Amino acid sequence: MSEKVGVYICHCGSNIAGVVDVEDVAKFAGEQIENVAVSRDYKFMCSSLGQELIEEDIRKEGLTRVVVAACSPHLHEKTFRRACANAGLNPYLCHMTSIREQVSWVIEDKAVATEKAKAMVAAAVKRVELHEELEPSEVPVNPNTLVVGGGITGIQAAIELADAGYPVYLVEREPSIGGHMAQFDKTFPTLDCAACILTPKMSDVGSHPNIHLLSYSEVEDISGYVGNFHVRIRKKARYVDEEACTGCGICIEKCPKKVVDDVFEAGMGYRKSIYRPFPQAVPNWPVIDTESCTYFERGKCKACEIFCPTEAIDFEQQDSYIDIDVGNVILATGYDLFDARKVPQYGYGRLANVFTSLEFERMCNASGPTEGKIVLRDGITEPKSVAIIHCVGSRDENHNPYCSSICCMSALKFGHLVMEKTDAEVTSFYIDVRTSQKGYEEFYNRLLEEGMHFVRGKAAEITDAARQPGEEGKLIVQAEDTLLGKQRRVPVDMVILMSALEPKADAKDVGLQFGISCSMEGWFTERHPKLDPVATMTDGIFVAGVAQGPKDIPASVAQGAAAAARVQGMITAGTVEIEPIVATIHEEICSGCKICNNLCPFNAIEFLEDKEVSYVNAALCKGCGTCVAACPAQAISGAHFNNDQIFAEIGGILYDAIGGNGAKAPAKSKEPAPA
Amino acid sequence: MSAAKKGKLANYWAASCGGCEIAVLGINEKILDVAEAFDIVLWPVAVDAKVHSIEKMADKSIDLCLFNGAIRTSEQEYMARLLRRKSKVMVAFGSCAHEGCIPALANVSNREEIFQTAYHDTPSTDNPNGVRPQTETEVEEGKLYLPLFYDTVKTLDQTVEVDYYLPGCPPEPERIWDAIVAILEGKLPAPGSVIGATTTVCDDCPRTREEKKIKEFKRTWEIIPDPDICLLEQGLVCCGIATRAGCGALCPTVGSPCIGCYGPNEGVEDFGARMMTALASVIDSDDPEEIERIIQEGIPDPIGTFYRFSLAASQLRRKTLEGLDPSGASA
Amino acid sequence: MRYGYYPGCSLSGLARPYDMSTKAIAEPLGIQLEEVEDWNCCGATEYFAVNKMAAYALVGRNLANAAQQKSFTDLVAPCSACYVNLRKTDHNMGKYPKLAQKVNKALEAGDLSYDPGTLQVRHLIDIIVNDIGYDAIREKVKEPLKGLRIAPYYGCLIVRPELGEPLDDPEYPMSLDLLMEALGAQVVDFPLKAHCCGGHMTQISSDTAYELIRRLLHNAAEYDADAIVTLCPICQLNLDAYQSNINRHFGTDFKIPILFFTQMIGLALGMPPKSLGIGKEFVSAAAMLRKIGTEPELEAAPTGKKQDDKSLPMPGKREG
Amino acid sequence: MVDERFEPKIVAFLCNWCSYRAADLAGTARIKYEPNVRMIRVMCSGRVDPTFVLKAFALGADGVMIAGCHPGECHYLEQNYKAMRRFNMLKHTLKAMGVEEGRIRLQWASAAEGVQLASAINEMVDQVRELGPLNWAQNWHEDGEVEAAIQRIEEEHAEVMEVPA
Repeated sequence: MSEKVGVYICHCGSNIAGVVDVEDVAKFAGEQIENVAVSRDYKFMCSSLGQELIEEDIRKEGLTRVVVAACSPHLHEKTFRRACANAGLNPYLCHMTSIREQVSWVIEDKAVATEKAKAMVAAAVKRVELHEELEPSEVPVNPNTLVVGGGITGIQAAIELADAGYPVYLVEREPSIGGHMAQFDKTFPTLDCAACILTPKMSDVGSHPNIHLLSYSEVEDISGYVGNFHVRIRKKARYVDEEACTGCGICIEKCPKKVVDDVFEAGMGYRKSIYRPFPQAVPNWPVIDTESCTYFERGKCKACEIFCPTEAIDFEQQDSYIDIDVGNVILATGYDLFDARKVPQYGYGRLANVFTSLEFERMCNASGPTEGKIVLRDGITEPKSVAIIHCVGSRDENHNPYCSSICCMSALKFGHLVMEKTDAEVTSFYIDVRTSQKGYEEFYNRLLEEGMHFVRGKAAEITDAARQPGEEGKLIVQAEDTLLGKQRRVPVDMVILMSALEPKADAKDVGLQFGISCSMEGWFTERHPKLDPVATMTDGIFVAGVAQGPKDIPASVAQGAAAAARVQGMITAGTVEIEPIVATIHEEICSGCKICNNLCPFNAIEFLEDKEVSYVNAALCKGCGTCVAACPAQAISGAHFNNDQIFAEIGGILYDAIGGNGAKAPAKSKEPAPA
Repeated sequence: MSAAKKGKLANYWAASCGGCEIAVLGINEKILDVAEAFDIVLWPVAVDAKVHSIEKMADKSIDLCLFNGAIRTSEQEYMARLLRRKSKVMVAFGSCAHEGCIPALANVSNREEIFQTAYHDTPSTDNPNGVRPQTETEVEEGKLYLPLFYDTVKTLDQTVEVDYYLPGCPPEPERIWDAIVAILEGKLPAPGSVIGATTTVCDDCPRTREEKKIKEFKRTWEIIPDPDICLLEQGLVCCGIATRAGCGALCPTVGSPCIGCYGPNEGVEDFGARMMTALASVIDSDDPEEIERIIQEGIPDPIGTFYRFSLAASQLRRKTLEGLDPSGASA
Repeated sequence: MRYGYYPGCSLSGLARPYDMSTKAIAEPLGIQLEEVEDWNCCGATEYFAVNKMAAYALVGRNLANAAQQKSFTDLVAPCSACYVNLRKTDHNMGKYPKLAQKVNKALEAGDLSYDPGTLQVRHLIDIIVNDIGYDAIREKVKEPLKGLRIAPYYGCLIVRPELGEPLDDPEYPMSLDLLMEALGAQVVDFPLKAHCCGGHMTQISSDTAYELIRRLLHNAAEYDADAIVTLCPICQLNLDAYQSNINRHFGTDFKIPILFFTQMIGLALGMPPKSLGIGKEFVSAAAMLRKIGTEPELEAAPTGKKQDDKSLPMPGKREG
Repeated sequence: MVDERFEPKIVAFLCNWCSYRAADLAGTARIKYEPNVRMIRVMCSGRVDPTFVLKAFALGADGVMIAGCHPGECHYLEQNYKAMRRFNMLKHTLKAMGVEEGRIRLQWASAAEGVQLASAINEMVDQVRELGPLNWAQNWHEDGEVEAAIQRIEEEHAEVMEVPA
């Protein structure tokens, strides 16, 4: 049975009609392409009148297929599909071809443009004839949500959802939630105390009836699809019985072993082998670090166990696993700080008084290793001069090309804190000072007034090799002052390196685990950079905070809330439609060779051991078609992009190619048998 | 099997090794059943029948023609047309008729090169006068003719309309018998189809298969394969993944990778493309240089590897014709 | 391991000790050096600035000669300037076929030609630390340089990144540091390790050169270095021969011997100083030698923290 | 005809997420580029089956471009790597078939790279124009003597049959 195809050529005002002879194209389609029943051109196909034209033809002329030659399908495919559906035609029997973006806007010669438009219409007609009716499937959405990462972003997302009445599982790798923000002293530009605004939220999380907090835990495995994920979480052994522990802290006091705390104190302070990262930790049960614990090293000590009033210490504790079902996932896994040792000319790790920004945050923090005193590495001497180096590992072709976004403001904050707490002079070495948010530029002006010095130039070197009088015993920052056009050597007592924010070391693995992609650097990729910033290409997986790209606290909080809002929308809707553009394995053709099984990054292809064939789980399939193209037996077909459709499109697009073609070779009759 | 009225059967042998002609005898004593059901009007290897007797027959008077061999000369094309005209059912029998097979590997060359090699360059050739076959030769008695030798080997269906295909080099006796029974009982699939399975050799292969990752392609002489594991997983280019089942996985079962004689699976338009895409997909590297190295070192002869049996039936059919003006202006 | 050996003019002149010590340590380290036959000047730093084409051809002749010998694929140059020029010529001939053509055209006159990439041009330090390796050297040490405070000095040439992969970090190289540690010496932080030695500025603008040399000596003295160890004849010459000039010029009193790293290896392997050319230097290394001979007590490295020590922990150094 | 510039026909397979959007962007930005490339949208460069390319050549294309997201930026995580592997394999085979390397190109273009896509197209069109028409079907076109040769066989046989048995 031949199809009745309707072809509609849009003028798009003069956008298309100004270059393409639309009437000629419509005439060509109507007269020269087989099975075209109606062929029209119209001023604006996307207008309601244009849509009605299609609807009327479907009803009156009995069209079975529709081709719209207009703008890009990314703009109006939905519009015309809806028009078809309104007239009772399955929306997938409509096809758009982009004669504006690919023809009229990029070609100047009218005749050439018209020719190309004809070929594209021919291809569209050939293709649409082979389209199949498709129906999206609907699946229910589990109201539980998994939030990965207990920094400020994850906390915000979890609280938003929990307050709305939905259960949340918050998974945090470290023993306490709080993330980087918990390490900070003040926040810019308002200079609020970070702890004062964070800890109430943390205890909220700890006590919220809808939040199931899984600290010191990691996601081991995730399977399923939007609305229906199954997650296995590994709760690492704390060696402390959470039920029994009251959080009194006697064990920490009595523990005889002290080690450098590389995580929370950024290597600036010490902790015990049994510890909680900081006094306000949530949850406040301590953790035993088996790598340094004397008992785990030598088999004796047990001081903590001896002194624990509730017998909560359990040296035999093992990792445990928790299986949960959730409908959506929010990834708020945060960032790592760039290792400043990779810029050896700045001397970090070699020159004692070169600090990283995070070290300095800890130093400023009243509960930090120096109780908030700004001192040199000797722990006593107050610096008389401090240099702040911007863009360490950011905006640097050798390391990370991007701007870390928060460092300028942090540097200003540091400048303020140094001047507030000491009499030191502060000099900032910057490339550009970027203060683009509300109240930020004002803060910059404030620091200028407070007397912070600014040298526009990337520091070339930080050295203790004195050259001139006055440099002995100092750290000398050498930089070209690009405003003066002069080399400068600025001797200081202390240097703070504004290290770049980098994706978590395991970001790409996490991305792969959750089936979402990363940018080249390793930041999670959002569905659309402007219009869909927290969703990802994988339905049901959302990203928020710095894991998606460098950003400050207000932006992270906003993203956390935005992700939560998106999830709430999903939960409220109750069900979710799944695109029918998926792959299908025909089991009568499949011989189970297992070529395809490893190709799907979404794990949609299963091997059915009983039938010895592979099977595509349509709910997991994203429709990329890689397996379709890979199957050696051609046992896989891809809906809406099947071989016959694409072959037809190739044939159509080359309708005017010289030299004939294979299909027309003499007596070739290898067409597939009619069913 | 009832044979109220005896049918007529023709077998013919065009560009092929002759194995297909013999393969019919592989059905053993069942050949007697065939003889009971059919009058054999043509079978070059077994019956002394003449072409002119076929020419004299009425059109469509042969019930079944099993045509083996590809088409590479005008004489073969003449016979294909003749038998098509005389037969009710035309079966492309065996790989050569089906998709060109080994004879079609000549499509990497052309007439000129082949003649040069066959009549001049081979060490055993003694041809002091440089004689070459001519399509026309004047002798005293008049003109003598030889068939025209083509540049490009064709499949049967690129020459005449074909009703059914029986793949294999040669087709296995069981499959031949199945097809004959189907024809006799009138239980034929839709015209144009391949009579056979719709799965691939892997379906019959006893080896265990896992998900595939290939770091290196190996030649058969490089390893002694493990007897139980998929040959492809061991790096051997086994075409079983893309080859239609029907042989019973004879080669891989005994440790020799499938070379693809049963042709592509149902609906496939290009056998080589299926092999290329499947193999490339499971190369275990994301580094362009390493990928290039794996391919260059592992697949030194892509046409011979991917199109050993199907070059004539492939999308491109042949290697580019050297010496031919690519603009086609000379044509 | 067999290597081609291109000594260059320095090693047969002012830097004789470098040549002597290189040859002396070659055998115990299992290095066979085959001198390039009929080698000529490498063009040093000036010729490339004067006449590029001729300079390339000049170096090309050395490469062609070396390649003809065929008994080695790696060509070793102990002098940093030679190393850079040989490497640059090989590299650029490969990168710019037209240059290769011109060089080979010039070489035709001597019936020579060179196919870029035939030889791998390497610095001696590269061979020692990468082919032999720190561990192998550590095992061979008979007389560890215990107690010696060494300032490792690389100079500007060998770390230049423009010739493909640099052999060490251009900003803060570490190979010589680690080598000296392997010999048992105490390496002092020497932040100026890759700074300029003044090069041929001593001839052109002595004030400039003196200041550059002074910085290096001053920095090494600040760290109480017993010696500066170098791997470049020009660096050695400037710091050694001009040290008295510096003292006169600035009123300072530096007495820091400047030695080649090969000499230090030789000492650690237990060879007599004289066989390594020690004694030929302007600033005597006698005090330094005495220090290893008498084995003075080691300064206790600061370990553990005092009870009232408020100092903050140091971050670890970068590995490798 | 002789002086007329050869206008090659190039079929491009563009992935939905990056390269097709790059083409959209080139349009929105009104970047003019060679009209010779005709585009077919697929969801991912990983969908491009070598058969598509072979078929395009067989049906008269002079060149084929496959465009996808940059490695590491695939919207389907890593499927463009599979496209890359297949491309290399296909290129290897096409070379053996005698199809010039310049007739097939794998182009990475992010959704923001309209300019890059347009210039890649221009570059490829120039290159293919230089190579001239491919006209692949011409390769299996026998040189016109076929019918005459068959005719001769028929005549010969007819003569033989006239001889009484």
